[in-house]
Amino acid sequence: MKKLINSTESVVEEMLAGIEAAHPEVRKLDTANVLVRKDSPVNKVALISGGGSGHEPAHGGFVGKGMLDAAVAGAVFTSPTPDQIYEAIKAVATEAGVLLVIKNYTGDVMNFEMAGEMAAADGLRVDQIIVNDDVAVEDSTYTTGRRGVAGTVFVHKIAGAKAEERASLDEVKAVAEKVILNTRTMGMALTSCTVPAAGKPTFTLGENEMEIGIGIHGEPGTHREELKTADEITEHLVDRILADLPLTTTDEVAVMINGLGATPLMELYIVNRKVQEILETKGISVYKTFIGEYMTSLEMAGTSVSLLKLDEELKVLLDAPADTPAFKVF
Amino acid sequence: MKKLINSTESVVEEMLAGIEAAHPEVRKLDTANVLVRKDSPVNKVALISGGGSGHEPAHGGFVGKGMLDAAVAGAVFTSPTPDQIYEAIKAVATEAGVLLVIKNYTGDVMNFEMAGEMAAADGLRVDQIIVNDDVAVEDSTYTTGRRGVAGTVFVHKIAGAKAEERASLDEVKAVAEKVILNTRTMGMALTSCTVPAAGKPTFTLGENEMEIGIGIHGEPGTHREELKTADEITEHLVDRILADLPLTTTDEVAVMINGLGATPLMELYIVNRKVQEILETKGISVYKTFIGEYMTSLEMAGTSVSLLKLDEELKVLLDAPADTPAFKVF
Amino acid sequence: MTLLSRKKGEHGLKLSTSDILEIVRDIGKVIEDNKQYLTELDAAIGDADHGINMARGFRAVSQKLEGMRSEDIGEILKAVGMTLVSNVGGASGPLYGTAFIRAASAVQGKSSAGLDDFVSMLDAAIEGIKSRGKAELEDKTMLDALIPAVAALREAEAEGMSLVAAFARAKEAANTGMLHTKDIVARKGRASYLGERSFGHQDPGATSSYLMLASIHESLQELRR
Amino acid sequence: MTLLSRKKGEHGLKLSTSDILEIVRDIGKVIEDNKQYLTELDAAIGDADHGINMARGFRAVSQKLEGMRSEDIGEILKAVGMTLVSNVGGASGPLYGTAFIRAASAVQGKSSAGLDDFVSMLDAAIEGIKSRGKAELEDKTMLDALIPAVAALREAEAEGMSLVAAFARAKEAANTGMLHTKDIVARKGRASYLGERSFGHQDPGATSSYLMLASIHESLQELRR
Ligand SMILES: Nc1ncnc2c1ncn2[C@@H]1O[C@H](COP(=O)(O)OP(=O)(O)O)[C@@H](O)[C@H]1O
Ligand SMILES: Nc1ncnc2c1ncn2[C@@H]1O[C@H](COP(=O)(O)OP(=O)(O)O)[C@@H](O)[C@H]1O
Ligand SMILES: [Mg+2]
Ligand SMILES: [Mg+2]
Ligand SMILES: [Mg+2]
Ligand SMILES: [Mg+2]
Repeated sequence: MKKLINSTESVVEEMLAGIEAAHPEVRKLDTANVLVRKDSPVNKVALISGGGSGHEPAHGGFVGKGMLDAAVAGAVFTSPTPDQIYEAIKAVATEAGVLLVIKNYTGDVMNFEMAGEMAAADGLRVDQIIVNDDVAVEDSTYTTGRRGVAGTVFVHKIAGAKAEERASLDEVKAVAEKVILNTRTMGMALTSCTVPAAGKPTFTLGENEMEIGIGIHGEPGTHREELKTADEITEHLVDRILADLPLTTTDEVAVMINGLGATPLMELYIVNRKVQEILETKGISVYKTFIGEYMTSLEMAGTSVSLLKLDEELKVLLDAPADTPAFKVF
Repeated sequence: MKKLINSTESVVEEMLAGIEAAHPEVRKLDTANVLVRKDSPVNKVALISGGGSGHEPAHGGFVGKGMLDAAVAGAVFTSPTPDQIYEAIKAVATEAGVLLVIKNYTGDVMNFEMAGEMAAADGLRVDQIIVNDDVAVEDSTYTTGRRGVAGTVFVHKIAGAKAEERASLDEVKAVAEKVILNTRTMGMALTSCTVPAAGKPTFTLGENEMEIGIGIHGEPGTHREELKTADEITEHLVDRILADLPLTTTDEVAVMINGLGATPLMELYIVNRKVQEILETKGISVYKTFIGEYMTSLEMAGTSVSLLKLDEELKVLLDAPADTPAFKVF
Repeated sequence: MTLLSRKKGEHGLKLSTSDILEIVRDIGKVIEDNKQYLTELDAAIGDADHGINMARGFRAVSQKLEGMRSEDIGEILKAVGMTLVSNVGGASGPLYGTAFIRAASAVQGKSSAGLDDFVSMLDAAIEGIKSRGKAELEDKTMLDALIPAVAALREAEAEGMSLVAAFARAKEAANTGMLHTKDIVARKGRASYLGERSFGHQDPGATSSYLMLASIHESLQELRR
Repeated sequence: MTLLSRKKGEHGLKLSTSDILEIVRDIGKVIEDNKQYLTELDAAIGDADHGINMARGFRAVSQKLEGMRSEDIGEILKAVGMTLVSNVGGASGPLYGTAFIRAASAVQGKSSAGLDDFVSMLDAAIEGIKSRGKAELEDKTMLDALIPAVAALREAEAEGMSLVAAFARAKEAANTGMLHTKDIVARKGRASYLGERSFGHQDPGATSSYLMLASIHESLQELRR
């Protein structure tokens, strides 16, 4: 394992210290591994997200004007504990209420729910939504359903803009749900990640293999296959998305090409070229494209493609100003 | 070699197509591998940079308001040819003149100079500056001198802001030179990069080795040594910088922690934590910190630390608005 | 090893609070020893952190217990549960945390515990896990080790077996249940994202549950000596 | 193989434009065959692209030459140089490009070239490289192969040797110069960033220069047949 770290135990705390030092607009709570927005308005719905660490810039990088009010950082790939989330809620809760944006993992859901219950017991108004954009996983009520992955960032952006407009908790939740309903993501990996405390790669792929349908924790995807060209891979990813989110020629989408950690931007742009070509061929308009690292999986090489089907409301909110360390619109 | 590409020959062209499709604010010239700013003002000094590809987001990601007017993309790690640079100059040249921002590599210097001569022969006003911020290399007039690395982005930002103020070519050049005089960078790598057409890693490091003083092309650095902790490595990088750019307690700096391609943001923040601690101990104030991938070396794991000593003029220009795909200030 | 309280003879054996403390500490050691193993099982069908999470949790538990002076087993177990909830994270944190907290309520105020108490504690723990995690038997989770174990314990109790002997059976049942997780497909937790690909792999949570029961059995044997 | 023009007998042998075209095409093949080798040399002390750059350049050259109908060797060499300048990039592009362009001026308007012309061409090429790249002998660059080679060529000319024999000498001298680059530290180009660490490695540009001279020698032997 080759990492720029001091000890496997201290990675999260030291990272948070580094984030706080770099970005004057965020502050770390003394009491918890939580980054909060310094100038959160007191009369707006507070947005909180979080999850295991190792997905940077998610979620701390999205704390700031127009997006999140707080981000809770768990251990690497491990949902934060209820008390940490509870501290976040207490730190940013307003009269307007709190919305918890939870990625759909058993651990995240349980820990956030427990924290929500604790806060509700204090008389705070807390609601939650669960993001499940990953089409690699079959959606079923008998199982845990789909994972929440890079599409979560669209939820942060759009629900964040809605909250910034001083919309009510119900309105913010409603638009977040609309985003979730219209977002799909599909990913793939060329290499594994290494959880620092585990000390070795979570899996190994042959020199000529790739993992399709990968999530963001090094968990296996849908299957392994021989490495293909960027165009073939992209086609597969987009096909999987469109099979689940049928789009017609009148539709407009936002595209996110997300790097999983070690993928050069060059390759993400090559993937984007093909995504745009496919969408153009199908007559689907691209309203806006986001390329870079938004929701990573430590040093995994690979990418995910997300599509968000837009309507007028979502377009306006997507374009609204945001000023966070990792996402700026103006 | 595991890469998301279609063919080793097409990477640059396909990447540029992907960039153009993603960022409506930039346009690719039909005649050359050049990205230009769409709305370049006609009455300001035009800033042009470029170099080999494989350093993304450099330089195309810095084309836009407040930074570059054009970026020329050579083959991977290969300076672009004079005719490509000449096309860039012709596309964005104004009455106010053109400033070429060249990283100090024999190839870049020769190709840009030849292009400058071609443009001058057309009667265009072209000047150039050479960035050489890498303290890993000994500065000597008998050799090629120092390499230009991540600190180049500070030149783009500050000279770009100066040009945006409608300063004259001489003024823009003067402030660019001031930035160069006050910028130092030192880097290290945990793993090699792989030039697509070469098909295999440029070098190999043992599981417990790192390369100190690495550049941004997989060229060997100053030496190899046993992997150390992030804090020890950071201390060495900062020491090397401060040995060359003596700073006192009244000084203010901008910090850039640049990821070389495959380094998780988590690790860059851990490095930042130590950088800030060292500077604080020495009483040096940090005015602003930039963390992320600015000047990469394909999929190399590693980082570089840059310090820019600021004065009042540089602070104002650093804070001036910039709206480019990879660098936004507002 | 602490003293063993023999209130009703070998088969009606009761454990004191200090025995319980010993048992929990022993669990912590077993988890620490199996940290790598549990993490590797989780790497195959999850995210390679189960051992790390559990070890972090039980390290916090043993710190917590060091400072605790209580004769109430319920209070001790509740402290264990709360410590797990606030230190483990992930799926296993709330689940094991809730399990211990619920088990605590089954022995609230008691300063000794016999086999009947263990049956109630485990029953309560399982109910807690089910209500938190919405999983059932055969979903390929910790429940696949725990549910057969408490069934064996109850059977042993009906047969009038000793606590140690009963836990020998519970351990066996947990082992069988744990191994059985290889033959089923996950429907809950992170492994469920794999669908059919989870088949053939042993569930890390079922394994940590088995290890805890095996550790309790081992501690009981030690205590009997 | 094209016809060999024997204007002044074996030792005053003159090459026609089509011979020159053949020679350039042969260089392109040699560069292509050694693409990997040159790139590996560059990986050790540079950025692993020299072979790739040169091969891209000479592929463009051979495309360019296909469409060319000229009896002027100067014009041909100038086209080669311009094509290299606008297709190679890096350090070697402007340097080799300038070299060919300068060599071209030495034979401007000529439709045949003898040993004396080759001496002038190489002299001009070296001057061009020096003025572009500011390097000298012993800086560990292509010049360390080229300068000894032209010296050998001039000597051979003074001794009245044939073109083939002269190039056999030039090739030998280039080879010695190329190998000598292992024993010196780079002061110019990318390898100079390495300082002492460049010692022991053979310079890729000196190697491509040697390969070109060796290729010319080989072509001349073919042409003589
Ligand atoms: N809904 C659930 N009910 C019961 N146990 C579960 C449930 N979800 C997950 N588990 C258990 O948790 C274990 C994984 O724990 P851990 O790796 O620590 O958390 P995470 O899955 O969040 O990384 C699984 O092996 C499984 O036994
Ligand atoms: N200033 C110079 N003068 C002469 N030759 C040089 C000079 N700088 C570099 N070279 C030659 O160029 C070669 C490298 O070419 P290449 O790898 O194609 O370009 P780059 O160094 O830009 O990647 C070196 O091996 C050396 O022989
Ligand atoms: Mg986890
Ligand atoms: Mg190069
Ligand atoms: Mg896990
Ligand atoms: Mg090179």
